[in-house]
Amino acid sequence: MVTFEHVSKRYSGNVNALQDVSFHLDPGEMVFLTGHSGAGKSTLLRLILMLERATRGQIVVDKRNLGKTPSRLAPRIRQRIGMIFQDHKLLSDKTVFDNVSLPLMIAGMRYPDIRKRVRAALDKVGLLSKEKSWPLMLSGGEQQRVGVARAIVGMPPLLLADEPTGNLDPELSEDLFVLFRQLNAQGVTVLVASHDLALIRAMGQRVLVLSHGRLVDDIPACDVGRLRP
Amino acid sequence: MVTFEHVSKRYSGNVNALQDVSFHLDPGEMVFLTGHSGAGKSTLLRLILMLERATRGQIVVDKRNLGKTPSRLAPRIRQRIGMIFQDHKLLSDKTVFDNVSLPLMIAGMRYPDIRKRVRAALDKVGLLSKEKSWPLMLSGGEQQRVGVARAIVGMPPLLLADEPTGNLDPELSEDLFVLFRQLNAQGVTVLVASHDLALIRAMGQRVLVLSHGRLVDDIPACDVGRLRP
Amino acid sequence: MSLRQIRRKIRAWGRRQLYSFFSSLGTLLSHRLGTLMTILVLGIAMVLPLGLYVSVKNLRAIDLEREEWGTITVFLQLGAGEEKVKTFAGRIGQERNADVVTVSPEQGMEEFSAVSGFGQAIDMFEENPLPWVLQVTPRQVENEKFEETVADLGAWLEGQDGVDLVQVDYKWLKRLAGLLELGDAFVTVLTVMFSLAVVVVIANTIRLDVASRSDEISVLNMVGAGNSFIRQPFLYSGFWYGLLGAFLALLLLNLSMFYLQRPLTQLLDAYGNTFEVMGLGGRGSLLVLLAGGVLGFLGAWLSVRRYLRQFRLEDPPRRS
Amino acid sequence: MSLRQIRRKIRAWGRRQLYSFFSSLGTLLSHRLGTLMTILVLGIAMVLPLGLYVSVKNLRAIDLEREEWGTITVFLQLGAGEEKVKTFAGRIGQERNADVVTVSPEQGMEEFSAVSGFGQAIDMFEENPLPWVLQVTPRQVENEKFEETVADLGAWLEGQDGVDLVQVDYKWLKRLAGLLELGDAFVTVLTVMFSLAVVVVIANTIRLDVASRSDEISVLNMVGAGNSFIRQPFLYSGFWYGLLGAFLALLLLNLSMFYLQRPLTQLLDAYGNTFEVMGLGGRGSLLVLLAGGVLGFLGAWLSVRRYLRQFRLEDPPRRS
Ligand SMILES: Nc1ncnc2c1ncn2[C@@H]1O[C@H](COP(=O)(O)OP(=O)(O)OP(=O)(O)O)[C@@H](O)[C@H]1O
Ligand SMILES: Nc1ncnc2c1ncn2[C@@H]1O[C@H](COP(=O)(O)OP(=O)(O)OP(=O)(O)O)[C@@H](O)[C@H]1O
Ligand SMILES: [Mg+2]
Ligand SMILES: [Mg+2]
Repeated sequence: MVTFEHVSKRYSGNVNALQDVSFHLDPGEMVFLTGHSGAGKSTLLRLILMLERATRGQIVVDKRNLGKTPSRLAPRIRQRIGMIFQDHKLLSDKTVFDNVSLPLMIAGMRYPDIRKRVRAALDKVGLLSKEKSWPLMLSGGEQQRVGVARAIVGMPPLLLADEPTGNLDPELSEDLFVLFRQLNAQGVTVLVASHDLALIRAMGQRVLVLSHGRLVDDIPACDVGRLRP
Repeated sequence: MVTFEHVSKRYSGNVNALQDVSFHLDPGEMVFLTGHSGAGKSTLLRLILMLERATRGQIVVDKRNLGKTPSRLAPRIRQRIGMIFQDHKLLSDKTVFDNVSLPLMIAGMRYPDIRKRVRAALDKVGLLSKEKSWPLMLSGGEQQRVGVARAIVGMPPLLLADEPTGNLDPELSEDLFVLFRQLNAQGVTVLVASHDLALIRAMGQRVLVLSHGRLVDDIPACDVGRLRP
Repeated sequence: MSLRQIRRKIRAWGRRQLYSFFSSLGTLLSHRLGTLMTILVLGIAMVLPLGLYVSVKNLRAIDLEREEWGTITVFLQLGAGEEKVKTFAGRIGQERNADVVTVSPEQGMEEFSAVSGFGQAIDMFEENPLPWVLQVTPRQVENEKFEETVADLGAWLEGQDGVDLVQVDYKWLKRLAGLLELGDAFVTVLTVMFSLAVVVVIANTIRLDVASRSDEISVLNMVGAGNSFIRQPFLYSGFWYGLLGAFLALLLLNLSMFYLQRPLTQLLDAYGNTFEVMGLGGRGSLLVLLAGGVLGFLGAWLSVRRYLRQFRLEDPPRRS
Repeated sequence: MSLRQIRRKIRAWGRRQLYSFFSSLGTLLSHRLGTLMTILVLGIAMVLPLGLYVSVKNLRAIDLEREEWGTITVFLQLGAGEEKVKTFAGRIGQERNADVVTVSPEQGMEEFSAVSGFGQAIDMFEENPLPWVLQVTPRQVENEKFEETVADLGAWLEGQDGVDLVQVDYKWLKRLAGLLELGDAFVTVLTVMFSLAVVVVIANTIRLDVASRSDEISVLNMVGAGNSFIRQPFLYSGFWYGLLGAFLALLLLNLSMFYLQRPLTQLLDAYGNTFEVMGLGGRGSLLVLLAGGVLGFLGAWLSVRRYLRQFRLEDPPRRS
């Protein structure tokens, strides 16, 4: 589903956010991505979403070589990926319902279908009662969960999550990871960037470890116990 | 330093964010605030900062009764409080340096003094090298630490932190909590809202527990072991 | 692609359009005061070229009563018979397409004594010493060619039998020409300025609109919206701005005309004829509304296009 | 408060002002294209009332050669002696502050024969049948009172000894009055419209500016900035916009005047006198710049004040 081959990303100002990163995700896999603050996790996810272009190396997503994809096709790629952003990225002048329905609006779905799907997604994150609220009226954790609902509402084959539990209490964090596993069981490929080592360990899945832009470890599911802070 | 007496906060739309909350913080105390997502932690901090007014009850901060303070004096109260926001609240069109220097600019400090203090604060959060960056060029954790630097740069007698480690890796989270303890040792009153129960337990300080807007527990420092998820 | 797929795509496209349409309306309505202010600015910017246009149109119409400027006075030789004079006058009217007023020697003497105020002088003439006089005014001439036509006619009249003297009032003609040239220069300057103003106002409004919603745009971009989906609501907004601005401009124009009607009528009464102030008319108004909408659309398009560029990734280099 | 504390507070205030000043400049410079467009809009909005003002000023000056409209023709009784006529003319000039041209019967006959074109008629008069004629034009009269003054002067002249007939050309006077009334109505309509335009443009620009930086404002509010600290940079921005807009307006005005100079001169040559187009002058220009700055400041103040309200907490109820 996702293949990185010797990928480097250098931002202006001589920041080497990623250096020579190679890995492969099979369709239907569930993988965690961890590393210290500034290690390059968000950068890696942004590359998959075609929000940035790699400086060097080759990225293949969904059998498409991103390096050779013209930018006008980027929206089509993004539509097949659900992304939970580290800072939620909600539209403050639209209600929760409208925010979650965005991907479906973009797809041009019929309104009754949109309604059904949005409410199902909000139900999954426990926010059905807040559908008419504005994002600014929500607590930090609630905003984060709205972001989750928006990412999963389009039933994308690939789900990316950037620190999805940063504002959630332990209980909700676990619920969310369980939700990810459910989606994964339905065939969705899931890649989650997270700092919550305890929870990652408890999930028992493959873990990629970044450090200073380099992929320093790729721990298979069976060996997750050796993950140390 | 902070006293709540039977404080309730009701938002429009019949949301009871806080109900009958009473507690007292002595000057120089360090206290953690925890509770599930949507429990009312941010609301409590916003009330102290006079960003909202309580619906019922009395709040006294720094010997000033907030309920009787006209809103034109709110800036003066906020200037004596350092607040780390859950969503950072950085200005995206100002550099890191300018962001951190804001409270000092507002105080009308001399530029050489500002320079010294800002660099000291950035050094404390390990971001001195990023002083000329723009917030959008920083990782999530780096943005959060800029928010910390801005909160402590003015050396306020009261420090409020709303989920300050949400985007930080375990190591940095611990460093930050240690920094809070150092500031506390210098006489700063510190109130930290956090989900990170493990870290809270490790710090061994008094903990307030909110649930559905009610203060359900007030655990003294000696008894912090009984804090359970 | 199968027919069914195509049909589905078209339906999806239509739903997206509807969404953009309502979303743009919603935005305008939710910022009522701001929308109103923008429309006010646009309306004022648009009413100026319109007002200028209508003024020029009306001035052109006033010019048409050009007896004032373009009358040629023809003195016939003394002793011409009435019959012959009338025939000549008729011939001028037909052949040269001009209005002719004949003044007999008696009328001339009356006028003369009235104007000069010394009635007693008349008694001194045993015989009326004045000739027949014709006052000739060309009909249906375009303003631009007027001077030429009058000069032509004057030359022709001079060549006729029985004509003693032809007098063309060139002083007034020169003034008219100067005035028209001045008016043209004004129209050029003002038209350039106002066209600029309308374009700049709309582009600037949409630019600031876009800037104040840059977060929204960046989020839409991130969740997979194509450029057209992002652009659409702004284009509709621009259209609405332009349309409503044009509407306001028409309103202001008609109000002004109403207010100016009285003094204008008074002025034109002094010129000795009644005159209806001409507005834009129904078709003109429709055209203005359309132009407003189109201009708004274009302004929005320019602004948004420029702005969207910052979200564009560089394209991969083309290989041959 | 001790003196030292007060001094420290004043210094802090000064530093905040400096900060706002440079921050506003920085914002304008960092959005160069946007700033340029805004200034363009403002400049165009401001050049219109200025142009109108200058036009009216110049028209007033042209009106002053009012022999065209306001000359009174006075026919003296037949047989008046040259000496007596000259004395009378001198008296009119002094007592009634008017220019007087005397036309002797001989000059009158020459003119008459020239105009009417029948020279042979002159031979028929044994004695010149024409009276002395005076052409009287009031001097230094304000335009508004002109009609009245001419009527007055006519009545006075009629009452004098030796005057046979006084002729005032009321047709032209009526036209002039109508024209002036029309001009006044125009000035009123346009002035109201343009004042509105300037205010609305500036307020709208600052409003959108504020809206696009609402995040910034809310953050400043949260970290303890007072209202004045938040407001200051916008007020400075408004001032800069207004000042630069006024500057552009002056530039456009002078360019237009340069462009219009040639046809205007031509027109005025046709009127038989040379005429220098008047601009605003140094003091006028300075005033315009100042007015622009002040207007910008005011517009910004109105917009920001309205906007800041949404961050205001309700005040606690006052107890008596
Ligand atoms: N647009 C940018 N321009 C320049 N540098 C950038 C940009 N975005 C990120 N960086 C830098 O690249 C490095 C990696 O950033 P990234 O956001 O990928 O880290 P991260 O692993 O997500 O960290 P965190 O856990 O704190 O979110 C950081 O040092 C950051 O400062
Ligand atoms: N402005 C508002 N208007 C209406 N309801 C609000 C508003 N702000 C917060 N709420 C509601 O009040 C409740 C408490 O919110 P608060 O932000 O205090 O929670 P929290 O404890 O900080 O949660 P989290 O850990 O997720 O940040 C939530 O249910 C939220 O939806
Ligand atoms: Mg990140
Ligand atoms: Mg919160």
